[in-house]
Amino acid sequence: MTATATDVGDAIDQDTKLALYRQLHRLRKFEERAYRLFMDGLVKGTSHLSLGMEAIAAGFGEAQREDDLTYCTYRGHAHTLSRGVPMDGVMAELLGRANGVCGGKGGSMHLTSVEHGVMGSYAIIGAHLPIAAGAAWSAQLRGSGQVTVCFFGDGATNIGAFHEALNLASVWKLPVVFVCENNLWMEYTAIADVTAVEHPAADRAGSYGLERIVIDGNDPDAVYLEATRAIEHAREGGGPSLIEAMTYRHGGHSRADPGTYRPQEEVDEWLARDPLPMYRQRLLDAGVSESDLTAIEDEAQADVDAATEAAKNGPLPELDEAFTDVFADGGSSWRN
Amino acid sequence: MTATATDVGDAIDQDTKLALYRQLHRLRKFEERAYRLFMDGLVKGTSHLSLGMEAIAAGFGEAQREDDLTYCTYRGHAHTLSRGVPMDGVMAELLGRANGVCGGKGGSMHLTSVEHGVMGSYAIIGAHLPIAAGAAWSAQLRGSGQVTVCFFGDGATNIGAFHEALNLASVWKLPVVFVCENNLWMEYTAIADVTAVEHPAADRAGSYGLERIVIDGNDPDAVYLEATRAIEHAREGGGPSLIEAMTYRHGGHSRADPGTYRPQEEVDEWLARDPLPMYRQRLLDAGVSESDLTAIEDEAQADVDAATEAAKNGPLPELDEAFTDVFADGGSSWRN
Amino acid sequence: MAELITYRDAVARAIAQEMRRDERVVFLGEDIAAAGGVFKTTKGLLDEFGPVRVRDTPISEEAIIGGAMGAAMTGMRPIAEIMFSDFLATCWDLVAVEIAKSRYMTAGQVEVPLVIRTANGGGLRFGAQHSQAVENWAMMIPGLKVVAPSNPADLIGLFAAAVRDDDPVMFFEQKSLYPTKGEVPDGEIVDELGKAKIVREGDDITLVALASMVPRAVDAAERLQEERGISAEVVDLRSLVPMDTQTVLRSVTKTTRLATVEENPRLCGWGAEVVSIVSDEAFWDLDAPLTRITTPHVPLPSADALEDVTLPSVDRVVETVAKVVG
Amino acid sequence: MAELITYRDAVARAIAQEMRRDERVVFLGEDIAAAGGVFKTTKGLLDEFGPVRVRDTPISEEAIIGGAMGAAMTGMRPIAEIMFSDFLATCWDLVAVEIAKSRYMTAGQVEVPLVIRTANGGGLRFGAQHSQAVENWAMMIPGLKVVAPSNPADLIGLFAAAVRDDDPVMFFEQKSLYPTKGEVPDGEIVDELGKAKIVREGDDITLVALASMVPRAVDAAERLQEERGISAEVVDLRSLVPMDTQTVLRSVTKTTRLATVEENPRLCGWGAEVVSIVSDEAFWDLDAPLTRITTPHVPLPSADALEDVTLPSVDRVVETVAKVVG
Ligand SMILES: Cc1ncc(C[n+]2csc(CCOP(=O)(O)OP(=O)(O)O)c2C)c(N)n1
Ligand SMILES: Cc1ncc(C[n+]2csc(CCOP(=O)(O)OP(=O)(O)O)c2C)c(N)n1
Ligand SMILES: [Mg+2]
Ligand SMILES: [Mg+2]
Repeated sequence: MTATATDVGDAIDQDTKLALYRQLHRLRKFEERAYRLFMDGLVKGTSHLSLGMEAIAAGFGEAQREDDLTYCTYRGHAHTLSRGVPMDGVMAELLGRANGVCGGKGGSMHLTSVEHGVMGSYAIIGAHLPIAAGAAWSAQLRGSGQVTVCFFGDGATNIGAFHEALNLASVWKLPVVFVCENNLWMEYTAIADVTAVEHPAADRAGSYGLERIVIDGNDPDAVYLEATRAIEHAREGGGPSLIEAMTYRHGGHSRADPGTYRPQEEVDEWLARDPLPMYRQRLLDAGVSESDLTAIEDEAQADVDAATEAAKNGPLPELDEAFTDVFADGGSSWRN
Repeated sequence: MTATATDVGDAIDQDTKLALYRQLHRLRKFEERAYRLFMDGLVKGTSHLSLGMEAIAAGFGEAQREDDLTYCTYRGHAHTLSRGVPMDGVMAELLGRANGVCGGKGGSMHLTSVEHGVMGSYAIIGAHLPIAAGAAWSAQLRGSGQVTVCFFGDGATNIGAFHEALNLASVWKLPVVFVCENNLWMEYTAIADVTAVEHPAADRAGSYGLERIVIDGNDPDAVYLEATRAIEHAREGGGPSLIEAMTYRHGGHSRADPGTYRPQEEVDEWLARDPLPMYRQRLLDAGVSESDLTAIEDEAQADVDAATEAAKNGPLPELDEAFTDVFADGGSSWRN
Repeated sequence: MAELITYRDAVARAIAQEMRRDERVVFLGEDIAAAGGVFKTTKGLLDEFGPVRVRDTPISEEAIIGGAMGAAMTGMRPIAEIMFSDFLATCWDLVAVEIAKSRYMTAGQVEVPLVIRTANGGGLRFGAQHSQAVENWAMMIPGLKVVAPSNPADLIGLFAAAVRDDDPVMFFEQKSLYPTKGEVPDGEIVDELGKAKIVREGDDITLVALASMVPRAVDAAERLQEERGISAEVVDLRSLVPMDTQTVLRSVTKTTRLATVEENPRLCGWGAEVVSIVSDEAFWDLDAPLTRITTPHVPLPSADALEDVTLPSVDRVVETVAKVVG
Repeated sequence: MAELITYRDAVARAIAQEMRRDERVVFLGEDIAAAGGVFKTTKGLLDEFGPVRVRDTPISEEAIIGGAMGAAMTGMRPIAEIMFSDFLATCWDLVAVEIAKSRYMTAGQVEVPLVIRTANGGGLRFGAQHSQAVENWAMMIPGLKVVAPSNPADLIGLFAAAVRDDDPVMFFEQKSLYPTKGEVPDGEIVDELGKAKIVREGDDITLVALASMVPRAVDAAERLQEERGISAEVVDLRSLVPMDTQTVLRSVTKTTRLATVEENPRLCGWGAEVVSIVSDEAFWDLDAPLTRITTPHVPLPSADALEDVTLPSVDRVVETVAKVVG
């Protein structure tokens, strides 16, 4: 890890820290609710939660400029929300409602809000890395100063698209930050069992002429600082970074998976490193009052409750919507 | 480079050296003839020569056990011949004759002789790396002690399949030797212009927990010794190696390409390092007589001449052959 | 004796049957070993056959399929799982350009006896990237055999035939069928590729269906009989390559009408091929336009109500057939 | 004024026309810049537009197509070259599962206006991995438009339409056509996607063809007229998606017979779709079985004599049509 938590925390102002705290709780409570709604049968299909991994989304979300771009995976609720996409639209999308961000056509795995720079949640492992590189190339061509941040899991480091994207981004010096959320597991198989190196992303940075970076992905301050550095580096024309953020999912891979294939010791160790209580204590130590923190937590809960209501009361999509948006004319007609 | 030419040469006995010399000349003269036959319109379609790169095929061919397996690319004449596949069948295949190793259905890019362990020449960049890994897995499963050697170009190091194959081979400790023939150029673009590291294969070995190995691919002795080491390592259960052999093609990428996009200085430098005269001098210095070497050269030329005649006189394939070998029953019928 | 088992459990039983029989059969894929597969189709195999023959892989579809190919061409008989058939796109070169063509390019020197099994199709609200029915992708490629069973007994028998076949076989399990049950006889089951089954006899129209569309076609046929007095014959095609065109042609010659019921999206679906065969070879026997009932040419939506209007439903089959016959 | 130019030179002219018009058009691929393309189709573009807009890539098809997609969804209008259409298999996920589906999955938020151009088809003795005609692969995928011109003027006009289109367009250049010549008018040329052309009028049968099969169909039609007195109408389909089915249906209604002339291998070729449309919608107008003339369902051989018996030849079209009409 590049630095310890207390070192790095000092460089961050209080407002930012409170914003990080707010985000952690919004994400945590959203994911807890999403899980409940899945178990209740209101979220259909599948859903992949970031419970335990919120610090990465929070830290990057806070560091990104409003017009920066985000590419994430099927485990994308947190990354979508952290860019300021309204909770209502995200929750409604999970429930397949017309007021969802994708009108119910995307679902949990494909959250997108172009308006907020969330350019999509991709469900094929690794596919979005070259796409993110392309968005960064576009920013470079347009001189927009936008930086693209691309999130993916440890498992994605063994697929070909990872390799191709990293090389291209490096050779073309693209303004993109690749963030590997290493939660030690793919679906039900440990990344360590199928990977030739210990740090599946960082230990490969050298293959792309990049620096080896491993950070504590459960420390919101560490994430925020590294995110800020890498984004500025990219914005100033320094090219891509590859960051491996160590973290852990509290629950299973998806749906109702209890995640019991993982050793209890490992689970316990990581539960003890839950970013939320850890960060709460840090803020208390820094003199933030208990009641301020509680207010933030309550507000987050209230937002989630409201979003849940808005989603539950949202209209179902018109059935005709199934036949729209295939082509630019709005429809799906392939013939005259 | 791991060692200088004179160092390494001493460890090799005279018979092997003469065998290497013979192979160099067989390959050189075969490729020169193939070029002429292409220019004469007798080789149709395309052909990719190993002129200037013969030392790699020669060195590995000499080091492989008879039942070892070879996977190579569209630039595979040399690798096929160096496994002992009769020249007649290879030349006839280039000419699309029925007596070609693939009966004319494969052509220059798809030379195969399963009987000699040449498991195919693959024309999609990178595709054969995972296939070679699979063959090595099979040898491991069957306990056959066979080692698979897989040749590919510098350009192949930037495609996803390279990454996937190297990781899998390393994690499963497969008996496979990956050999990157770095001739500095892809088709008409320099590898240096599109790659994030200087040595596209070796500088990435660490990503797969492997040793960084760069050798002089124009030195038959250096190639032979490193091939022997890597093959033995694999045979003893030590897992894969990734070897980057520096070399250069004397001519263009394929067909009639004169290769004029390359700086003349670079071409001159590498022509001065042509393995054939260099190795001839080394053998003369070691006391081999001029007349022995000339006899070997003449024999190689005679073999090529004979193969050319056999190919030219070979029958054209029966037209019905176009409809055979799609399925195991020998035919192409997909219906009753 | 026979037993009622799920299509899901039939998968592990089929794999086990073949692994017991032949040492050369090995099985690789993502999360297939310790976890027993993400669809729980491969439970128990690691325990019975051990980690050498049942092996978890990295998320490297090209390495999985390339690895299977290399093993197949050197004496093994691998079974490779591609978790969702959508992911075939990430290793399509290996499937369509390497595996399918090697025998031909080498004039028969190279043999690639492997099975790629995969969870295919929609109905589970997984959205556009995890729901595609791509059996027509495989059918398009010369050199591949293509199988898609509709019930547990067929699954086991056709799987065994696929493993024993010396050609590469694409084996499509329809994921919405996993929980469905069917009777399965005791003991070894071995079926034959390239034999369609008439699963319901009828006189007025032939419905050709595959995998999950078979039960829907049968339900539709029942309703057509009851509600409209239309007698539909249902053919379960079972394998697209080789295709049992004789059974289809005989049936159409009898009924004089044809509709295909396809889960793949409209353009160049397998039904187009069936129609093109029938409209050429049974043309003079036909009494009605040839009709295709397909998923419309759209990517699949996630929301349940939307997904339900895309996949061919029993209602849609009934309505369409009624018009054709009517 | 008009000029006689090759199909090859039409490519660079088409790209240049669009790059001059719109700053957002950029071009990437392997060996396309300094080298002017391995088929010499892109000569001069680097000189005119510079290395920022015309860029050589590594051999990384997923990065090429993913990169183009990312650029397209953020304000650019990229043209990506895939050197041989066979290589589409190495990036098929990006093409079929990402690019094609993004607009739909995001309810129209994401737009992917790009063109993937590629050298398609056989005839050059390149063997099974460099000769495939894969236009049907693209046609199968909802969300893609699919274009394949048969002559230089169409190439330029359809390419311009493709670049200006807000949907992803797969643009298939038939590589055996590169040396062929055709008249091309001066000045800007912009055509329309989804319009077939009747390139030869006739009364007895409709031949629907595409790309390199168009000149063969026309030659066959001439010979049919001369040698057998059969009058064939030839429709150049030009784009598979959108498809101008009305032109096809009108023609078949007039001639009462149909044969497709396809370069793709038999199973699920685009002609199967055309046949399925005609056999449904023009059924009552038909006087003969619907026939497809395709490359048989085999990978392509390398040897010239063997390749020549696989691709549909003028002879084969003549013989087949004579039987259908006769
Ligand atoms: C190409 C591809 N292969 C397999 C899958 C199935 N799959 C979905 S998530 C997953 C595990 C991914 O693990 P990781 O990258 O570590 O991300 P995490 O889920 O842990 O966030 C797998 C194998 C897929 N979606 N795409
Ligand atoms: C996937 C794929 N992309 C592109 C090509 C076209 N192509 C054939 S050879 C070649 C250059 C390969 O360069 P390298 O790997 O260095 O091998 P060399 O030809 O120098 O031996 C390219 C781009 C291909 N065959 N396959
Ligand atoms: Mg993970
Ligand atoms: Mg090279």
